[in-house]
Amino acid sequence: MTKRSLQSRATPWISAIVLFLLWEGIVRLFHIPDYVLPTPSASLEAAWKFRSAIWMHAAQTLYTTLFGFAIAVVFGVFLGALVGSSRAIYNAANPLLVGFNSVPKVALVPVLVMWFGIGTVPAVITAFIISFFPIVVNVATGLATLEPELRDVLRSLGATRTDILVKVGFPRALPYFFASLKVAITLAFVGSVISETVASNVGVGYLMLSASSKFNMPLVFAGLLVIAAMGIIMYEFFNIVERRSTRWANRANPTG
Amino acid sequence: MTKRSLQSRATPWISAIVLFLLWEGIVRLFHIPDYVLPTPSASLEAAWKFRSAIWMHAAQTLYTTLFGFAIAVVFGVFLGALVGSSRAIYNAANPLLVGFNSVPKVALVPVLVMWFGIGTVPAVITAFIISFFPIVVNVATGLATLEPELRDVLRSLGATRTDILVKVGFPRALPYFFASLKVAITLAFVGSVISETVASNVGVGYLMLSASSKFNMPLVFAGLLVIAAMGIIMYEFFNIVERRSTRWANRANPTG
Amino acid sequence: KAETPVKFSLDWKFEGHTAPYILAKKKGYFADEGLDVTIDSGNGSVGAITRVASGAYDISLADINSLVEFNASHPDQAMKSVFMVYDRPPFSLFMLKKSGITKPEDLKGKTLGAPVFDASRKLFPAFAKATGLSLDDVTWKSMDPPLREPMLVRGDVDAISGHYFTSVLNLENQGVKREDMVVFKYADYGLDFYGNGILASRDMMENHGDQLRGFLRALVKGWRDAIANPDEAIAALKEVDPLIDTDLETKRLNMVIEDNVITDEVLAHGMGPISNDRMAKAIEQVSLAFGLQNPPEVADIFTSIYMPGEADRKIK
Amino acid sequence: MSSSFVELNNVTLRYSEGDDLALDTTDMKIRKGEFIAVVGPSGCGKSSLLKLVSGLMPPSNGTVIVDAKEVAGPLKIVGMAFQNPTLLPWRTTLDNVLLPLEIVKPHRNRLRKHKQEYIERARDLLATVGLAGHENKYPWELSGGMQQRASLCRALIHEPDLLMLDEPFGALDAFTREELWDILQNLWLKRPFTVILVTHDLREAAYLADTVYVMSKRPGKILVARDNTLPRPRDQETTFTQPFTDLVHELRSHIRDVRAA
Amino acid sequence: MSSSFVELNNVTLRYSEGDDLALDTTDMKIRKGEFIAVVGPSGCGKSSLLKLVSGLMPPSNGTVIVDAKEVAGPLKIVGMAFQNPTLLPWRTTLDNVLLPLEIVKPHRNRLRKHKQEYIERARDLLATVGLAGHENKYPWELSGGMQQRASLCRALIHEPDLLMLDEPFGALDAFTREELWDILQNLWLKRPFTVILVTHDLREAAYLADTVYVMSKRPGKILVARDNTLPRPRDQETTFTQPFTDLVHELRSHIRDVRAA
Ligand SMILES: Nc1ncnc2c1ncn2[C@@H]1O[C@H](COP(=O)(O)OP(=O)(O)OP(=O)(O)O)[C@@H](O)[C@H]1O
Ligand SMILES: Nc1ncnc2c1ncn2[C@@H]1O[C@H](COP(=O)(O)OP(=O)(O)OP(=O)(O)O)[C@@H](O)[C@H]1O
Ligand SMILES: [Mg+2]
Ligand SMILES: [Mg+2]
Repeated sequence: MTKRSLQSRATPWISAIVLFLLWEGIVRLFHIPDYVLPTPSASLEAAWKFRSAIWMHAAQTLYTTLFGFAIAVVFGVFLGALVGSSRAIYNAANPLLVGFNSVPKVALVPVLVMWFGIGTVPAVITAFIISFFPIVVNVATGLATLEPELRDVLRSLGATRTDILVKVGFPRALPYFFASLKVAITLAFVGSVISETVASNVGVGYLMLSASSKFNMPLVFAGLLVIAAMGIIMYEFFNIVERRSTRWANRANPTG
Repeated sequence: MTKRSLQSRATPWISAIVLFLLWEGIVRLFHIPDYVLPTPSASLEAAWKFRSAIWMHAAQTLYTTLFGFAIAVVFGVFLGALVGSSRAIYNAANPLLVGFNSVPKVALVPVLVMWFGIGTVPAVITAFIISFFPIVVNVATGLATLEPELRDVLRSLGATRTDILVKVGFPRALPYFFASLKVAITLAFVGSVISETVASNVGVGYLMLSASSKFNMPLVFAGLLVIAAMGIIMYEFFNIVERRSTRWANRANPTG
Repeated sequence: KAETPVKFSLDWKFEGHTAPYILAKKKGYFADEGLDVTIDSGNGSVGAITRVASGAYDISLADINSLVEFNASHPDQAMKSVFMVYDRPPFSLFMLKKSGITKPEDLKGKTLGAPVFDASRKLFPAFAKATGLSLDDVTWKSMDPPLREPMLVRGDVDAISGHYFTSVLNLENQGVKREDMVVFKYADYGLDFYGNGILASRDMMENHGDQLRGFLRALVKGWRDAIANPDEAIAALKEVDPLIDTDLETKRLNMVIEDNVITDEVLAHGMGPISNDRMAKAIEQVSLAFGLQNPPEVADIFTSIYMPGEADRKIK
Repeated sequence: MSSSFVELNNVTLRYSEGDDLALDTTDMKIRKGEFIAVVGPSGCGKSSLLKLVSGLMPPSNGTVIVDAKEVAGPLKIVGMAFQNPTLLPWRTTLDNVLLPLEIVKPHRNRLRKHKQEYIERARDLLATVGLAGHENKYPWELSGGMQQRASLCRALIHEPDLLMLDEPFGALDAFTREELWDILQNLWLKRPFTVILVTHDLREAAYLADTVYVMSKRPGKILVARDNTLPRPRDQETTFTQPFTDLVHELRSHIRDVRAA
Repeated sequence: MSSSFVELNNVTLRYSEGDDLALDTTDMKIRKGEFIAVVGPSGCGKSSLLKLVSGLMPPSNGTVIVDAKEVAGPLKIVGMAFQNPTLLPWRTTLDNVLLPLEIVKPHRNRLRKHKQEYIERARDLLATVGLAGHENKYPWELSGGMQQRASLCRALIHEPDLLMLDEPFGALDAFTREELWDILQNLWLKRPFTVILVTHDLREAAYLADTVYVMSKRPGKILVARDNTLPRPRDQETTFTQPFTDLVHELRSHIRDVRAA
């Protein structure tokens, strides 16, 4: 038990280290110049060198991302419930949603800047609008494919639509809700960082853009690594919540 | 029957028209200047005026997007199957995937351009790397939450892992696979367009960037509308395929 | 006394050439004029113009040639520049010596790289006309700004366009020595454009003229101090953006000062004003390059109403 | 008194256009507090009948009337044990049994305050069906018969006016089954609610029901409505009496005829 | 001959650490071609026993030997009808029945070429259990009993050497059930395979099995192994003979004792 959990805790680290070694090896072997692709060691060095600046920028990015993501979760669940519970809304809303989401959000950032100035607000909004769609889709799919047998259990009690949603719809869709959170949080990071590169004085996006205009590619990649790390931390958080709440769905997970 | 299907075919159009009217109304009411947010009518006018150029750019974007998307589907299903079928791989791969996907892909385009030159290849690759993750997540979740009762049906026949995957894993995960395709195709469009804005002489991304540098915001939004339209067309295509293949999962869909 | 809040958008990120504004703020020159100025980084001239046009910002730093284009496409919202910062524009083309290109005619049949929104690229038609090239003589490849210098060094393109103080430094960073570069500065080929200037929103001009004048006075003070002591300006910049490379940005600031800001004209009359004739000619060339149907008048583009007095414009 | 609690008038059911009928012109009248049983060959439409009465499905033709109102949607007075246990896999057995209390008034409003009391009630109910000690297990940790018993508890917990049981004892051994007959009978004797029981066990029908309906094979149709006047309470002894055996044999021969038809 | 086809030695099963035993020291020996039945109270571990023998779960202790090899994973010679029908909802009834042929050798290699022949076989099988005309329906368009019959067909189609049936007739009316007894018996008489049948119907056990095992209540343990030497083929008449009735009564009293214990 403890041995396995130790092992399972170690694997991501091991795979990360393997990846870094591979990356370092390839860059050195092919003499790839650092303005194309810096080595991870150079990137980590840059991260260390600029740690206090990175810390400040990362905190800002984390804050805007989580803010936007939180709105996305609330809105996504709400819209997903709406879309998933009625075919008419599904038909009306889905093409528009898909159309909207096919559009690169970076094109909308300047519009946001006109209204809100540069800084936190556009980043939060960008993180929100870029990340709510996967949640909508998975929640809607979860509700639309709810087994009629389970639905009937509640209907036979004269339950309202909301009851059905709360008591069987959401719990049933929970594994996929969490799946969509994993996608959504990564997109939220992308959104806030993109917005920061276009319109902000702070945040990892600004840091990366400013580093790249100063030829400091290792610092650019340090920024990428920091985002990746924050993404992973958020993911691990959801993972823990998920494991607690969807044990039933993984009841026969092969543990091999 | 026919009446309902007619109606359900009309709803997306109606909702699109309503949205356009709203948009037009708001822009006119608040006298929003066209360099902030052009009216849909101006955008459509621009689209018509530049239709031959748009046509050429759109064809390029569609081509790169679908190419990248196709790779993403194959790779995503494969990786999803791998990740979903073993906890060890799940633990090893997931944090890396999440980290990778938290990073704005636009930061990687320059690296791709260095290797592959300007044009189609980086756009295809960007479309691919931006869109495979939702597929991985949903396929993996679908496989990991497969009801053990269904799995046991196959196991009791001495089926191999592949058999189980093919005969119950995939069919069971199909609704969520399609859900992820909807997210993935929108991301693929985003990916190729972004890559085109960074380094390309063709494609809707290039068109939009060039239009925006000439203060021609209506043309920028015409580009956005074209992307949205292509996204919707692809979505409708998957929708048809999905309806044919997952009727069972929607067997009790409320048709109200 | 109560300070008037002013939102000021730069044309680009916090780099050496934006240090004077930061310095002015740090030294309290804006505050002395009763202004509480917020300085935000920008994303190119297009954004800097629309930010002010839409009222999101009160003042911005932007390329005056882009303003000509904006006014031509939005005559009802036309804006005016109130102060010229770069008396000599930084528009240039860059080649490597080993390419064998030594004069503009050698560009025939070559491939050039730059983003579509790059001012030097947009003005290339004027350069071509001035040097007897035809537009079909070259092929353009579009790419993000940071990509162009590496692409040039690797030989993916034969030449690139860009601001002098950006691309020269980028190329140096790529290991290209100054003597291995060939640079065509547009200004050396009879193209008497102006460069970046200060724009103000209509509201600012109509209702807060005094504050605008004060802003410009403070701005000149910032430049004056920066010219006198570039290191101090860069130090101020570093406080805002701790990530900057001090040596690099000092170099950049010095290049801007020498190349774009300090001209004989400016030394004589101070920073800010323009010559009507020169501007008229520039507008003509710009309109040609951009294919504008009805080129604006100088008075539509620039106004001197808010220009500080000559003594307040002296930079040395 | 002829005022009936549940009434089916000329009801037919077709699952989808072009399909055969699943249920053919069915008429039924069930008094308030009556205990009826429905028997018939597999696939004849018994489960469908329950879904019609509970309002889960609308009839294709005819009307279903419950408590003097035409049924237009799911009713609120029903307790239903489906043919499959259909327990919610993310809830423990106890929580599954508590589910109706979270939905049905007046319990849903009282649940918060009287939580402990309701939990006691659920535990007691689970104990009567032999599931004491399994309250905190998840449904998939229960055997088939245990799931079925939990599902029965879920149908009973909120003391519904109309109880529908679709083969509730099918997965149980004879002794457990007969114990549960008595438990059900006692509950019903204490507080007479209306029961519709679908079963394949003719002895079960004869033991529990006031009236036994025999349905024809697909498309289902009520062929016989047999009153059962055996005295209450019935017990082990009853099953050894001649009238009981006769009734079972009569039902048996009805079914044989039905199947042969 | 004492060479046994299925052998359980001292098998125990515990679902998870800290849980009670689900199955206690169980020993069994089943000859090749033997037809055995397992009866016992609900929740005693009958389904678990089947899962152990088929290799779906490993025992916590002891060994399971099938065909002279220790079982280490799912076997390839098994046909299994689970307690719940577990038909795949995305396949039609016919395709569900064809499933084993797509998996099990040698059929999986022959399926492509002889598709039509196999489909005929599946249709015939479905017709014998009374599902002719329902081949192209999806499982959720079938009634409970119909699903169970389809699941039985799925267990039989590939003619497995070891057939495991977990209450295969539980959701069927008495007559359909007895018809299926005869069908199963005939198949078995034609081509003797080994059968393990779990059932609650003692008459069913007595009618079909060579040996009837009676299990104790939880934790399950084999208490009695009763040989049944009634002559084959057995038919309706057999059920009226004294030895049959005696056997049923004997089993009944075993179970009563077990439950009382
Ligand atoms: N969802 C459905 N769609 C189409 N047909 C259905 C559906 N459900 C049931 N049927 C058909 O309706 C008929 C009656 O089904 P029902 O489930 O009511 O039978 P039943 O009497 O309960 O049978 P059993 O005793 O086997 O449970 C069957 O022939 C079945 O094929
Ligand atoms: N997945 C599981 N996890 C934990 N405990 C389980 C699991 N499956 C079954 N059990 C327990 O094991 C015991 C035996 O279950 P099993 O399903 O074998 O009983 P059974 O004899 O088939 O009963 P029934 O006749 O009711 O189907 C039960 O007490 C049950 O609670
Ligand atoms: Mg039924
Ligand atoms: Mg069982």
